[in-house]
Amino acid sequence: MSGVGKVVSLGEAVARHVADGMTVALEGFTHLIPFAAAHEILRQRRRELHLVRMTPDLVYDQMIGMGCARRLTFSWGGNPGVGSAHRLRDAIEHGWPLPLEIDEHTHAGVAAAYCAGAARLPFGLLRGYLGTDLVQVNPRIRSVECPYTGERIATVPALNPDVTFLHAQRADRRGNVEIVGILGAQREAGLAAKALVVTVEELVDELPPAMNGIVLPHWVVSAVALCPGGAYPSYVQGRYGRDNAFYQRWDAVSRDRGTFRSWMERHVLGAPDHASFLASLGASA
Amino acid sequence: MSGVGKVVSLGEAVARHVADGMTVALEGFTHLIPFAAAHEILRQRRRELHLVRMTPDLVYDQMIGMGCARRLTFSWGGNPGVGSAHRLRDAIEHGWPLPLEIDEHTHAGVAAAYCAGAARLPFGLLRGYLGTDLVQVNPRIRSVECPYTGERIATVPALNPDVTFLHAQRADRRGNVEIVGILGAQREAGLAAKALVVTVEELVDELPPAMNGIVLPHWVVSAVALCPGGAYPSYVQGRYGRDNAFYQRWDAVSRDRGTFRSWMERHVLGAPDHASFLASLGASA
Amino acid sequence: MSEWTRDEMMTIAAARRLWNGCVCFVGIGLPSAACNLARLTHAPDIVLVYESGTLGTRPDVLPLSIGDGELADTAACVVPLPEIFAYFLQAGRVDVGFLGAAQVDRHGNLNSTVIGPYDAPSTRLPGAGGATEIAAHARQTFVVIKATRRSLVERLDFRTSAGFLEGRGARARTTMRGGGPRAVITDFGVLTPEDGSDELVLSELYPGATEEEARAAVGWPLRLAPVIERIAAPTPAELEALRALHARTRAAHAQPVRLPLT
Amino acid sequence: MSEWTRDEMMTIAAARRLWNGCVCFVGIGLPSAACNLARLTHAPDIVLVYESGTLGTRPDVLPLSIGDGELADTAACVVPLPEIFAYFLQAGRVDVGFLGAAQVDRHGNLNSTVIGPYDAPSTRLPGAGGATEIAAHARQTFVVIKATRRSLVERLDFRTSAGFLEGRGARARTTMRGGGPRAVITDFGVLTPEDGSDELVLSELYPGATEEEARAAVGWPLRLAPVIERIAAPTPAELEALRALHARTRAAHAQPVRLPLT
Repeated sequence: MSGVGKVVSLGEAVARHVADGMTVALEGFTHLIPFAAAHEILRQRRRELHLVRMTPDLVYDQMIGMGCARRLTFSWGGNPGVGSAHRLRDAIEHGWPLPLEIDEHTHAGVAAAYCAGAARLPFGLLRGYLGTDLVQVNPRIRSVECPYTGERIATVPALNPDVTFLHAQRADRRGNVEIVGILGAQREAGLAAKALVVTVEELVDELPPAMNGIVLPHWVVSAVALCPGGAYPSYVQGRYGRDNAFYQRWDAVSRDRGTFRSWMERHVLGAPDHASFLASLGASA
Repeated sequence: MSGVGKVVSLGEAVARHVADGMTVALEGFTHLIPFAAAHEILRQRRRELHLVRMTPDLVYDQMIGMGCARRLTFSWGGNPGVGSAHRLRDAIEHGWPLPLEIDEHTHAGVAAAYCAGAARLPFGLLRGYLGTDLVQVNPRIRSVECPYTGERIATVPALNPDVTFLHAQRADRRGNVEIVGILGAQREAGLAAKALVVTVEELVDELPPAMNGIVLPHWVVSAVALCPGGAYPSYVQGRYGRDNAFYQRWDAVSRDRGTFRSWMERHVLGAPDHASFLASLGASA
Repeated sequence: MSEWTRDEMMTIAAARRLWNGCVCFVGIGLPSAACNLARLTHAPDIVLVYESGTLGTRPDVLPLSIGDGELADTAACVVPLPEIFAYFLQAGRVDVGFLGAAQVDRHGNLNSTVIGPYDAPSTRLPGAGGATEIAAHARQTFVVIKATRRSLVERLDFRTSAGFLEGRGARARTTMRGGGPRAVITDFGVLTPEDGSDELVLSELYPGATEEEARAAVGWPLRLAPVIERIAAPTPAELEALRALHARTRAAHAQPVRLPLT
Repeated sequence: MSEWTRDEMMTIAAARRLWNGCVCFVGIGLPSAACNLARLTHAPDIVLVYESGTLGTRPDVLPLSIGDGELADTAACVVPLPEIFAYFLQAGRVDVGFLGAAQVDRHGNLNSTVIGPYDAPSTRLPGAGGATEIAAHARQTFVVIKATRRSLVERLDFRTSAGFLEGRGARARTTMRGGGPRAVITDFGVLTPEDGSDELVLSELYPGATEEEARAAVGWPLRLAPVIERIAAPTPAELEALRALHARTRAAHAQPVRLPLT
């Protein structure tokens, strides 16, 4: 398992690792959200995906609004600091453009499910879901009895996506990936997946020893794609900031089905790649 | 909970946080083993302790040989790279100087128990203890049935020491602690404890923001004591190396009850503090 | 500086309840403003924890999202999100959690999931996020909400997070470790739980606010505490610190983002 | 350089079984020497993982302990020990695990816990450490042991780690993910499990070793594989690399430690 062939184009990585009907996670908690990967999945017209993400914010608003998802596992779905995720709401409230099954959790529950997945345990434990109606509406939230105290502890089934997409600062030619800054549950989501694809701002020949820094070692990474700006409009610690104005503008773009579709057609589907997407926004976003 | 009063002498920290009969963990996996703290516990003649540590190597060989433990929770007890922990063996094989109850696990099991303790869950889960007689001799190793797959998964009861001692590179005056290098399960052992005491090589006014570095924030730390060389003969990344020759010499020192006792009387009990202990070795170790 | 808005009063009322050294699990919006205002005024050693994993952060401007880079830059350290929930929140290491909601009931239970039936919602809300476990495990919580009869309701459409459940000690009989809501901070004043019944009663009013206004904004028959405290108006120092914080934040968020490419 | 010891032959025989790019969970002593020898000769891209949490480490000298500073300095990164066991070993991300033991039985089960009864041992050994889970979850394991009738035994005093249990597919019927021991590397040659019975049989001999020597050193009636391979003697390049590694290690470990104080 040397690094030969691990560094590919994003188009190739998506073509190789995403098939219709798969369970796909795009992680990154506010920071390092893999927008470029999401757009490439849309360009390749994948359908019937089971999308997994703690916070299906703009990135899944776009994917769900374009009709590529049949199911969503999540814990919080909105536009952070702004308001509603309108396309997510439209799918749940009105089934537009397609009905969306939901598997709804809390942050702590999804985190425990990713951790269980990364450890290849069949379920995760937490003192969670206490006093909430979520346990009534989601039959996947269950419990076990503690074999020492008799206390009932909540359980969630492990999450093991077919493929997880992450974005990171740097990778080297062998496929080692370096991450700096807010991590969310992205390491766990990556380690839980059957395949892990990472887009990065920069490729270097060899990453230095990181001591206690965050590295995904090459032998857990399936593919690396160079994709500068790949987290935009979210941000990359030390590289570029979050485009808060974009998040605010998204409220108006996404509120109306037609406006949303035109925007996506023009900026995402109409662009051959992420660089073109970014260029198209420079003119008109 | 400001830092006032958190920085104390090691003698004061031990007097304040260790009482006879307590469950005490000294963690550090080869790296950052809190020898100075162990010696201070011996100087203060604590008795009937339940000692917890993944690898009761020289540090617990000394404590057990001096008769301060009634029970030991552990997963590997030897002199790493050298051979037996003779005092531990003598206690188990011959009850000298006192009989020792043992609660024996695997590394993965103790790790899961510390993690459960840190999360204040009553038990930890692992796909472990498979095909081993440990489950026959340790009734605390049990199992639960996965509520999704029906598979039986091993459990360990959470470890929540009354006090955990750690050693680290630096702390600041408020009690924030910085750790660099091999971590073992020391963070989890520290977070699992009711009180956390950390000896450090250096005190600084204020630690800089650490981004993804390892910090124990001041509000989880009960006391910090300045103790240069406090991990000797183990090591401190970036400060001093492991005294492998000491570990090799320990084999002869510890093999005989009398030789061991004289050595401890002279170098540990006969020294008022860790600096004197180190000085005494300079002359004769 | 002597004029102030009810929004400012809410933020300041929330900030005043925080003490120096307390560990706060901070949400975005008003709670973030209140916690940072407390840090910049009477509680310089307050510890701010955001669910994105930033421990002990000291941002100069307010984050728009819960994971802005400023939070990481100024944090004592950044830990993975699963650890924040397991080792810090669930472990009982958080003194105060802030919660918002679309609906609160008379026992301080919260709905941030859905208006209407779960399977056929009239309005789908963002959902629980961290709220359910904050409500369960923070030693105490403060709820911040603009009061109307649609937000302070007789009956929740969905219970996302637990307050005192059905009241009369129901919460204390569960395995929840935290003490539940100690204050519901509204735009007229503050409701606090009554001992014994665990029912939210009116206990504090802002300057200029009235009991009648409070009753009109609450969807259940609101009862009064034996003594209604009159909250002091914002001080000039509080207003100045808060407005400067908001001004810095607006200026920072208006900065265009420079991408490496464009 | 043409003379060599059986110890050297064991190390080299172990090293040769490792391939470029394989992920090894390394123990201290001979396994560490074998893995690093492989890295310095035919397998430069071998990935070495030590249970102390060092991923992808490239030490210049052999560690005496499993957590020497050299391992951290040269690692791709260092992760907490619980993650090594949960996210890497248990998750099935380790290709080869090395195991030593005081006793091995004919189905490759291991004892590193106790000689004599558990409650009244004649010799207390260090215990399981990482071995039980390495034995269960590494895709394959190599056992390294000096052969005597007291180490290769008819019956273990205690089963610390699973090989093929009672044989005949017993292991495959458990929830263990790993394939079990693929080779027991001794100081006369190598035993490998026979298909079907899962019994260890003699399949490889070092130059100069004999079947009689092997039978004399094994505590059960040793059966022979259909073909006994004759292992090639160490090459000059292998010997040179191994001896240089040991010499560097001795020199490094003889360096006195300088404490900040003394």
